[in-house]
Amino acid sequence: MSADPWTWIAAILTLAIFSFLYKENPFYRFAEHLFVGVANGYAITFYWHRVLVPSLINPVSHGQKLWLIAIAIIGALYFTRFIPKVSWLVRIPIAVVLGYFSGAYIPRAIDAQILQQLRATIVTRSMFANWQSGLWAVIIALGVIATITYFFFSAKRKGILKPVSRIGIIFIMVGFGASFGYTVMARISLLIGRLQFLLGDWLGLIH
Amino acid sequence: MGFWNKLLKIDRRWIYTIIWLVVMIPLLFPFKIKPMAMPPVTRLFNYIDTMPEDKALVISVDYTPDIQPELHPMCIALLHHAFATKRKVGLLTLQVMGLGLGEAAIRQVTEEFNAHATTHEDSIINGEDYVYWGWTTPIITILLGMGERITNVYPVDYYGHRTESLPIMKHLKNYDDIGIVVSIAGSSIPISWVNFANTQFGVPIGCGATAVSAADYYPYLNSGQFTGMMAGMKGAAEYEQLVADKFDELGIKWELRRKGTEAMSSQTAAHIAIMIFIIIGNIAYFVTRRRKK
Amino acid sequence: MIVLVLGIFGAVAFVIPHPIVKSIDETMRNDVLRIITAFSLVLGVGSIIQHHLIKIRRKAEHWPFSYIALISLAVSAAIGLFGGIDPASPGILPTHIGGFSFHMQALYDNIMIPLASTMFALLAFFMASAAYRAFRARNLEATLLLIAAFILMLGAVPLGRMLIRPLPDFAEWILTVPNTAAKRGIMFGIGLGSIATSLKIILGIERGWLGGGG
Amino acid sequence: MTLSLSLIFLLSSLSPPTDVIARDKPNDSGGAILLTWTRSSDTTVVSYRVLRQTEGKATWDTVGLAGRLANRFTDDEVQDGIRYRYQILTVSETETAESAPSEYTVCSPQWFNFDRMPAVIGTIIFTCLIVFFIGRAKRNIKLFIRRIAGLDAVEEALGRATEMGRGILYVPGLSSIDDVATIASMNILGEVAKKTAKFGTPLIVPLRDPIVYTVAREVVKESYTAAGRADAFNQDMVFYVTDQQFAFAAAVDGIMVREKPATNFFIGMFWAESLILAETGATTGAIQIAGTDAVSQLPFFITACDYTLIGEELYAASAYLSREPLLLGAIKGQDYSKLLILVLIVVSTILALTANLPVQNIF
Repeated sequence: MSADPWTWIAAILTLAIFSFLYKENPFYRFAEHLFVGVANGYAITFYWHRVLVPSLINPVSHGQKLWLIAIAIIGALYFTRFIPKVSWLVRIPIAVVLGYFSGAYIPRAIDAQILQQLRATIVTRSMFANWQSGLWAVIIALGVIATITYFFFSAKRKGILKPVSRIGIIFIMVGFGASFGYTVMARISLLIGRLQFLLGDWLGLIH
Repeated sequence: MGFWNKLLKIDRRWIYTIIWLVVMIPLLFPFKIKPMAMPPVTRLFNYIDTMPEDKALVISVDYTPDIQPELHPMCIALLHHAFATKRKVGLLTLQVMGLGLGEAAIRQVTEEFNAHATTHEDSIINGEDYVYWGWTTPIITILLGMGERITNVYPVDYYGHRTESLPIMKHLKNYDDIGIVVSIAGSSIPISWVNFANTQFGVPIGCGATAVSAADYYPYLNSGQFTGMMAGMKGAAEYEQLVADKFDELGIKWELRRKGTEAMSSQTAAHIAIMIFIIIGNIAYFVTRRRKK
Repeated sequence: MIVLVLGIFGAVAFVIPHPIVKSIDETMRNDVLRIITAFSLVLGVGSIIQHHLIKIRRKAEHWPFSYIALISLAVSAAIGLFGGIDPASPGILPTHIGGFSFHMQALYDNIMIPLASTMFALLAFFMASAAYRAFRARNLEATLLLIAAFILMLGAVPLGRMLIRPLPDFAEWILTVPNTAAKRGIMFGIGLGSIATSLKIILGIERGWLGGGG
Repeated sequence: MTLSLSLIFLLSSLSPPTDVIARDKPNDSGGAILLTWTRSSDTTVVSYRVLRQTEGKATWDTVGLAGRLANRFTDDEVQDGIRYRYQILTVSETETAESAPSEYTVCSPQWFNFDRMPAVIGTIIFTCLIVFFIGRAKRNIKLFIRRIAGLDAVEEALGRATEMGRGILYVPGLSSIDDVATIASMNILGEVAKKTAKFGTPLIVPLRDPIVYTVAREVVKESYTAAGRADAFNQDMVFYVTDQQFAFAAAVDGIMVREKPATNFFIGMFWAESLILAETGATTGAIQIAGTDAVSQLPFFITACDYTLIGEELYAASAYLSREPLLLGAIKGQDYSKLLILVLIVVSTILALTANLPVQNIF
């Protein structure tokens, strides 16, 4: 069993959260509120020490890049969110960040998520170096076409579209089945992780 | 009320108890099984293992405490691999809540290596063999800025040292000096790495994903935008196995704690329990439905 | 307007490598965006403080717990701001009493990690209960889904390999072939959707971000 | 120089690399020269050394090393506007052999990155499509969107609830109002509320976000007024529960167990709580209709609910019902982009397979 007081604190907090499984109770609520507080305190620490100090305070206090003060004023407009009369000013900093990000995102996403994916779907002769990889490439291409057809809303599902979107939903369901199976795995892993801590680090039963 | 109907109506706390036991017992009495690495993991391992010696491995600790049991073992395994093969490592995180995990991982692994080191050469030294850049904001500053000059993106590292003063940074200018960035994340951050870093600068991206999102990332593996991928605790266990084999090959004797591998017995038992639950539930569902008709 | 100009600039920097554009772009990211987003933390922390103050003032249900959130926030922020980050180079506030150290990383390791990961570990139980009582092969689609899920669940663990040798490879095949096809098809949709949203923001026709249901 | 060069050439058994070409690195911001060469035919080569000479100077500086298998090198330590030439040295264990020097080269920055051309064209096409269709939708030009099958299930479910004389539960997700899924959900809620007003079915709408709460209340009130049943609208139909994720789920669970609604709608953005909600709903025997764009929650909804609107189907259903120009235009614009993608895949595959053209390299 661990002799470290911190390990005991961690173990007690772990059990407080697990107590929710029995029913909602004050221990769970305490732990939940504690988390909200500490997580935000942690964030404040790093925003200050690792962003504002090196990028703003240090250069400005050495008299370099004085124009950063103007930028800091724009940033400070985030505070107006909590002053009802001028709260619309908060839109300015949001607009700067959102505008740049949206613009930077569009051409890169078109390249990475549309064109590169499109390119990978095209079946080429070199994929038939062995029959398996060729066959799988064909199946992938057909599956992609069928799935896109399923999500095509501008035409009634008649004629050829009907069987194709039917194939589409089969692919979609197999895909979701894969996600389902893997999600079960993920959730179980998280529980195992906590038990490794309780049984191993705290009680010392796993070696 | 028939037997099946009654079975369906049992209190959910009974189910909770069963899961609790099914996970706990195999942890205490594990059966030994050797994980077999699947192609996405092998590809990642081989790429890192064979990339040119002067190229650094960058691990982006993009996960947060809530999902760390799945992903933390991946980070540890990558660090084991890198330090055992004397590769330079850069660590960073795109999430402020991931900072402490990066620190915990690097502290654990350097302590392990340094405990077995006899010479200065063998030791793993901060600022020479690895650097922990820590965190800054926003994401786009990091993803694009690292293609130009890393020291501009991170004026100071996690510990507050000026990055320009660190010896390792002399050979780590930008993505050109980085062999691969492995983004370990529970969110869609690896896709951001692809969108910005891979698309614009061509730096290879590897991925460590929670099993929840792993299936959604296969199109990126297929297109080569991800060099390789570890999926969940299972992926971590597979990488741990490859690293253990590498240790044997290099003649490193000391034992590693392998949290991913250790979990596999419980994982097996729990999967079977869940499948039995679904089967019982479905039998009951069809029996009761037929009776109603 | 700001959105439009910056949006176009952000896009243009992708295709124009000339140093003039490049250096403006670099300053934009390394200084302007960084400092502005650093202030955005105000929104998150501010609304949490506001939320709990209102709860306390109105004596809403479970209001005493709001004190826990506020006090723990203040204490941990003080430790971080004045106690420093790296215990090797401490700040002005001492972060240990005798052998008991309470620097930032200790709070992180022993409060944040257990709390956050245990909250998510609860999901394993919810999942098990739902598996028993809700996941039904109620139609052809759901049946297909469950079959694929079973193959994955068995293929993912070593036991699957012991029972049926090629099972892990088959599970991997499902992931690399049909799953890839379906997810890529869906991804085109999602990708276009998010690009369309960014586009609408830049063009000023999507104003949801202005807040308040606008 | 020439003499010594040929002497070395004659004496050494090692052959130097040939065809050394230096040129400005394309599509960059300047300050880089790209070198290519044909590798030496000898098997004893260990590496290649790259030498650079600035015009007007006599010295050759080593600027880099390349591996045995390399045939290219980027020198990024040069200045724009200065003329340089290069030599590649073959290095083996015992000797070296130098190539003929390359032509003089100057590097410069470019104004346009031609590698990015496909992305630029893609962006322009997509922007035009979206703007065009939103414009049309705003001018009320009829745009066709097919009816989503799931909407028929909505009618059926409402009918059943009326028959049984029980209520309807509508959960519009847990996200905020700026989430597309929430907006889509509000449109569908409007339609559902019109029907419940018509049949006099009780409606229950619990909420997690205070702003969504005010919006939802207005939507339901409007629907009741539009159906001519303003008198049947009750303030308590739409209510705020709590902002805590799991506490919210527990509260909605309680409602399902107590009120036993005949139909549950889960439409909007959901996270891990989707499991808890759908599970309790399934055990109370209600018909369940779900719709979300949260990909990781969809598998659970599909297995635990009777009908599920998958991802974009949710937006399409909402656009179909509301005819809202922004939603409708976006759906149409995306639809035609998808059609374009589909055509490109098919045409390129045919070209690649029949004519063996490397079409994939265009993208």
